[in-house]
Amino acid sequence: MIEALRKKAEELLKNKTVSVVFGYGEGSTPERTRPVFITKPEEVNKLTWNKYCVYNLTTYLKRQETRKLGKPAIVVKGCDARTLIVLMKESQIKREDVYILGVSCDGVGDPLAEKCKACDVHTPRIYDDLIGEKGENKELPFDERYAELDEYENLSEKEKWEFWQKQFEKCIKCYACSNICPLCFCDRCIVEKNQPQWIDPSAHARGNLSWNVTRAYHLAGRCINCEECQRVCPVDIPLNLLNKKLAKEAEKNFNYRPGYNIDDELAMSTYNEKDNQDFVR
Amino acid sequence: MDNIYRPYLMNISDMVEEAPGVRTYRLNFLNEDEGKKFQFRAGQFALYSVFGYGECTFCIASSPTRMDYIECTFRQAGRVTNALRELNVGDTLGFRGPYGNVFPIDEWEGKNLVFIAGGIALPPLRSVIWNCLDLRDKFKDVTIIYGAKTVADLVYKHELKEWDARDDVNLVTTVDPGGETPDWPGKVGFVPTVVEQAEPSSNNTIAVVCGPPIMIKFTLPVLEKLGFKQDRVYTTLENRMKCGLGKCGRCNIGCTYVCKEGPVFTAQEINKMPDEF
Amino acid sequence: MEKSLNKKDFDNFITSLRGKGYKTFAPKKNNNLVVLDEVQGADEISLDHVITNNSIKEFFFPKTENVLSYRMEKNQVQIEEPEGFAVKAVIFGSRPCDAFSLPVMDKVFNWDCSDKFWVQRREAITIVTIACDKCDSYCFCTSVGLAPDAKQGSDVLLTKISSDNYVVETVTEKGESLIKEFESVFSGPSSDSSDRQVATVEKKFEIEKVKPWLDENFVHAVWTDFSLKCIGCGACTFVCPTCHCFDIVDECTMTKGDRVKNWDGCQFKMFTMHTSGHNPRSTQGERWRQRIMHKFKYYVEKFDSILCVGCGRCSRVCPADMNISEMLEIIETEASQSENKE
Amino acid sequence: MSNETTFEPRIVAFLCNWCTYAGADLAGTGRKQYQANVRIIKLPCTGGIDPLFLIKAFERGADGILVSGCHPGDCHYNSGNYHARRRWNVFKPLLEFCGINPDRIQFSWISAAEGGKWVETINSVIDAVRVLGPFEGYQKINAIGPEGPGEGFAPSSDTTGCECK
Repeated sequence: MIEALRKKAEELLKNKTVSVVFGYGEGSTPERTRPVFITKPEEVNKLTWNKYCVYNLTTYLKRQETRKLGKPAIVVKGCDARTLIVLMKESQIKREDVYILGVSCDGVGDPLAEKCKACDVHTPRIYDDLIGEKGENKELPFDERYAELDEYENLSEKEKWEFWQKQFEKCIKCYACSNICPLCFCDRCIVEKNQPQWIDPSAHARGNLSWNVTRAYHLAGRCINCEECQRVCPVDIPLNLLNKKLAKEAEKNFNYRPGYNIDDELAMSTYNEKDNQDFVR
Repeated sequence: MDNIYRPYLMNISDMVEEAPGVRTYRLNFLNEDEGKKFQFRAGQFALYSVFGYGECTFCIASSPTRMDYIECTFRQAGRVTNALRELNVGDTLGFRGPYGNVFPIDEWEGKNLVFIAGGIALPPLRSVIWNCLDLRDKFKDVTIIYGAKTVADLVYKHELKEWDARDDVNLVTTVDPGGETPDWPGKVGFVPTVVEQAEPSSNNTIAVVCGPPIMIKFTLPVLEKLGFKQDRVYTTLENRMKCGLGKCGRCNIGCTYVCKEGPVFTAQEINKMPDEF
Repeated sequence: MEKSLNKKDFDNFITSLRGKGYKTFAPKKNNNLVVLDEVQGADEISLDHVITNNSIKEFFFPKTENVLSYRMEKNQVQIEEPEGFAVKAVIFGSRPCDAFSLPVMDKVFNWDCSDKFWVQRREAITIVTIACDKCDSYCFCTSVGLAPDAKQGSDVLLTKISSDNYVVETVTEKGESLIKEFESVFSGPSSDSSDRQVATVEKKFEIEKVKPWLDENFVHAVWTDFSLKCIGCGACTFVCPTCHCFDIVDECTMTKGDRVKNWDGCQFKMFTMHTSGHNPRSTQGERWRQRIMHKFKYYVEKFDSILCVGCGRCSRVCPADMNISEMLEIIETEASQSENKE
Repeated sequence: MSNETTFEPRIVAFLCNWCTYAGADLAGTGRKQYQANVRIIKLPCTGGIDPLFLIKAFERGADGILVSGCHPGDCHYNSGNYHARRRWNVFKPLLEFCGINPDRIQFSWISAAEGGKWVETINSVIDAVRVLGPFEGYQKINAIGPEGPGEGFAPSSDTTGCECK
C-alpha cells in the first residue's frame, strides 16, 4: 500500500495535478507518525502508511501556512473523508480544489483507537483515488455506534456533574482541541472575542466549563468523531464523549450523520417542521 | 513584598474630546501621598485599567515638568479603550507605571529639536515637547511637524494653536490629501513629504519621530537624506504588552524588550533589530 | 552526614510532613496520566513513571491566579490583595529537570522587580527530587547541560541505590533544615550508596553550536519548514516548565471583579496581535522562531541561562509531533555545515 | 430560619419579543399574579438566542432558565423558532450529559394571546427549581471578586415590580 501511495503521489506531483501532498510520515518514535507536506516528486519516499496514522490531515486545509502551498492532494482515511464532505457542505473547500487520496483502513492506534471500534467507513465514501482494497461499508446500527456513551449516560445527575467537573478542572486552556479540529475553522474563535467576553479566558472551573461546553456545542451536527480533540488533549479530557453525545442527539432527532451522505442537508442550518419538541412546554 | 500588578487608583479630574474617538483624561492620585512620591520622565508609558475590563498600555502624555496631574490620550479601539471611553469625570481608574526608558533630554541641551508626529502618535511626543518647551532656554530652535488624516483627526487642537502662536516654536501642520477643510491654513500632504519640504537643518539637531509604522518607514529615509545621523533620530515603539515589567513575554523584538529597553529607541538601534515589528 | 531513605519510610515521611502542617505533593496516577498532585500518603505515589505529565511550574506559577480582587460601587473602587497563595509545602519526587527550571525562572520573575506570587511560593515550598532511574526518547537533559541526577534547583535530592533504598543528599539550607526537622524518618549512610541507579540520557546535540547559529539566522527557511505542521495551539508552552509568558485579564460582575494572571503562549496567533489587527508575528514560522529564539538565544543573552531543561514534555504532547530536540539537531547540522563552508 | 424556607430561586427567562414577551405583558395588563422570581430578557427571536446566553445566566447565578418564543409556524421571522428548536434538541441533552438537571433549563411556546399560559408556565418553572434548590454545583464555581456582598441580583424590594402598581 505504501508503494502504491508513493507512486500515486509522485505521479500527481509530476504531472502537476497538485502542488503538495498532505500525508503521513515517520514520527519521532516508531509509535508515532507525523504530518508531512510533500512538494517535490523526489520526496515521496517520506510518505508512509501504518496503524499509527491517527491524524486527521484535513485540519491543514484551514491553516494559512499550509494553504499557501497550493492545491493539495490529501491522504484520508474513511473517517477523515467525512470531514471533507462537511467542509464542502459548509463551503470551506471546493471539491475541485482538493485531490482526495483515500486509503482503506482497518483501524488505527495501538491499542485500537476508540473511533475505530464502531467504524463503518473503512473505505472512504469520497475519493479521487483509492489506495488499498475497496471494501464494502456496511452501516452499523445506531446503538452500536454510540455504545461508548452508555456508561456515562447511565450515571446519576450528581455523578455526571462530578465526573465532568473533575475532567474540566484539568483543562489548561491550551486550545489544542480547537486548533487541531478541522471543523473549528473560525478565523477568530468565540473565546478570543472579548467584546463582550462570553467565555472567561481563565482556566478555572467556570471558564473551563463554558469553554468545553461551547466548543462541543459548536460542533453539534458537524463533528464526525475523528477524536482528534481527545487525542491531542495534554491533560487527557475525554472530549470526544461530548462530541459523540451531540452527534447521537443530532442523529436521533434529525436522522443526520455529518459527512456520511454528501446529499444530506446540514443538520444545524436547516430544520424540519416535524422536529422533536417533546421537551417544549 | 509589593504586588507589582497593583495599580494606583486615580481620579479622572478633567477630560477633553480631542478628535473623533480620541479623548484625553487628566488623572489625579486618590492617595495624595502616592502622588507626592510619584515620579516619571518623558517617554515613559503606563498601564491604565478600567476595573472589570482590563488594562491597556499607552504613553504618559503630560510633561514631567507639570507634576500636579498625569494626562493620557487614547483612541477608542479595543475592549479596554471602549470601556475607558465610557468613564466620566469623577470616576476611578487604575494606573500602573511608569515603565520603560526615557528620552535623554539632558543630552539634547544646546541643540535644535525637530518633532515629527503622525495621527494619534502626537500624545507620546507631547510629553517630551512640553518638557522641552518648559525648559525652553536650554534648547535652540524647536520645530514641530504634525500631520493627521483629516483636520478633524488632529489632536490637541488648542495646544497646536498655542504652539503656532509662540515665536520660539516653528509649527508645521499637515493633513493627508482629501482631509483638508476649505479654511484649513496648514499644509496638505503626507508627513514624509512635508518633512522633506520643511527641510529642517540636521546641523546640531535631534529629530524625534513617532507615528504609524508606514509613516516611520518613509520618514526615516527622508531624515537621512537631510543629513540626520541615525543616533540623532529618536522614536518610540509600541507593542502589545500585558505586564510592562519584562515578564509576560510578548513585546520583544528579537532580544529587545520594548517594555524595559524601550519604548524609546534611536533609529540606529531600530535598524539593528530584526524585522519583527 | 549522608543519609538514606527507605521506600517503606516514604509513608512515614509524608505523614510526618502533613502532621507538621506541610502540604504534600507527589507524582500520582490519574487514569492515563501521572501528575504532580496532592497526596495524603505514600500509597498514592507513583514511582515507575519517566516524568510527570504536568510540570512543577504550576505550583509556583499556576495556570490561573488572581493578582487582585476588587469591589466597585458607583465611581469608587476598593482593591483587595489576594492572600494565602503561598502555602508551606513539600513537593516530593519531582524530577531534576523540573527542579532546575525553578532557578532559571527565578531570574525573569525577579528581573528588576519581583513577582511576589512567584517569590513567596518559592519560599514556602521545599523540593525533594528523585533522580531519574529511567528516561525515554524524548528526554534530552544532557544536551542542555543537565543530568538525570542534577542537583540545581532541588533542596534535597534522592537517588535510587537499590530497589527500595535511596541515598539522600541535601542541596540547600532549606533542604538541610527539612531533613533535620524530620530526622527520625531517615536512616544512616547506606553501604551500597556507591551503586547509584541513574538513567543514561543520550546526548542529542551540541548546545554550544546552537546559539551562534541562532545569532546569524533570524531569517532562515527552517523556521517555516519545520513549523508547517504546527497547529498553533498552546500545548507545548503550557506543559513546559520554563515557559513563563502570561496574560492579564479582568473578570467581573456588576459590582466585583478579579484581575487574573493566566498562562499564555507564543504559539497563539493572538499573542502579539495589536488592537489595530497588525501582528508582529503573523505567521506560525515567526511564532515558532520566537519559541526557539527565546529559549536558546534571548534568555541566554538576558539572563545567562538556557530557557529549556530538556524534559521533552513539549515533544511528547505536541499534537503534530513537532520535536524540539529534533529542531535543535537540525540547527546543529546547519551550524556544522556552515562551519565547513567557511 | 433554615435554608429551605428562605431559598427563592433566581430564574432568567429569555423571551422572544413578538410572542412570549407580549404574552407576559398581557398577563401584566390583565393583572394576573405570578411569582416575582423571574428576570426577563427580551430578545427579537428565539432563533437569535445563542446557548452561550444560557451558560452566562448560570455563571451569573441563575438557578433556572426558561427560554420561550412563538409557537411553531408563528415566528415573526418565519423560521427562527424552528432553528432554535433544533439547537435546543442538542443543547439540552448536552447540559444534561454534563450533569445539569433538565428542570433547570426549560423551553416553551407561548403566544401573545396566552397570558394565562405564561403565568402557569413561569410559576411551574419557579416551583420546579424551588424544589431542586439552589444550583450549588454552579455556585461553587461562580465566585468572582472578594468575598462578601456584591451581586445585586437577588429579588429585593427596590429592583422588582412594575412601577404602575
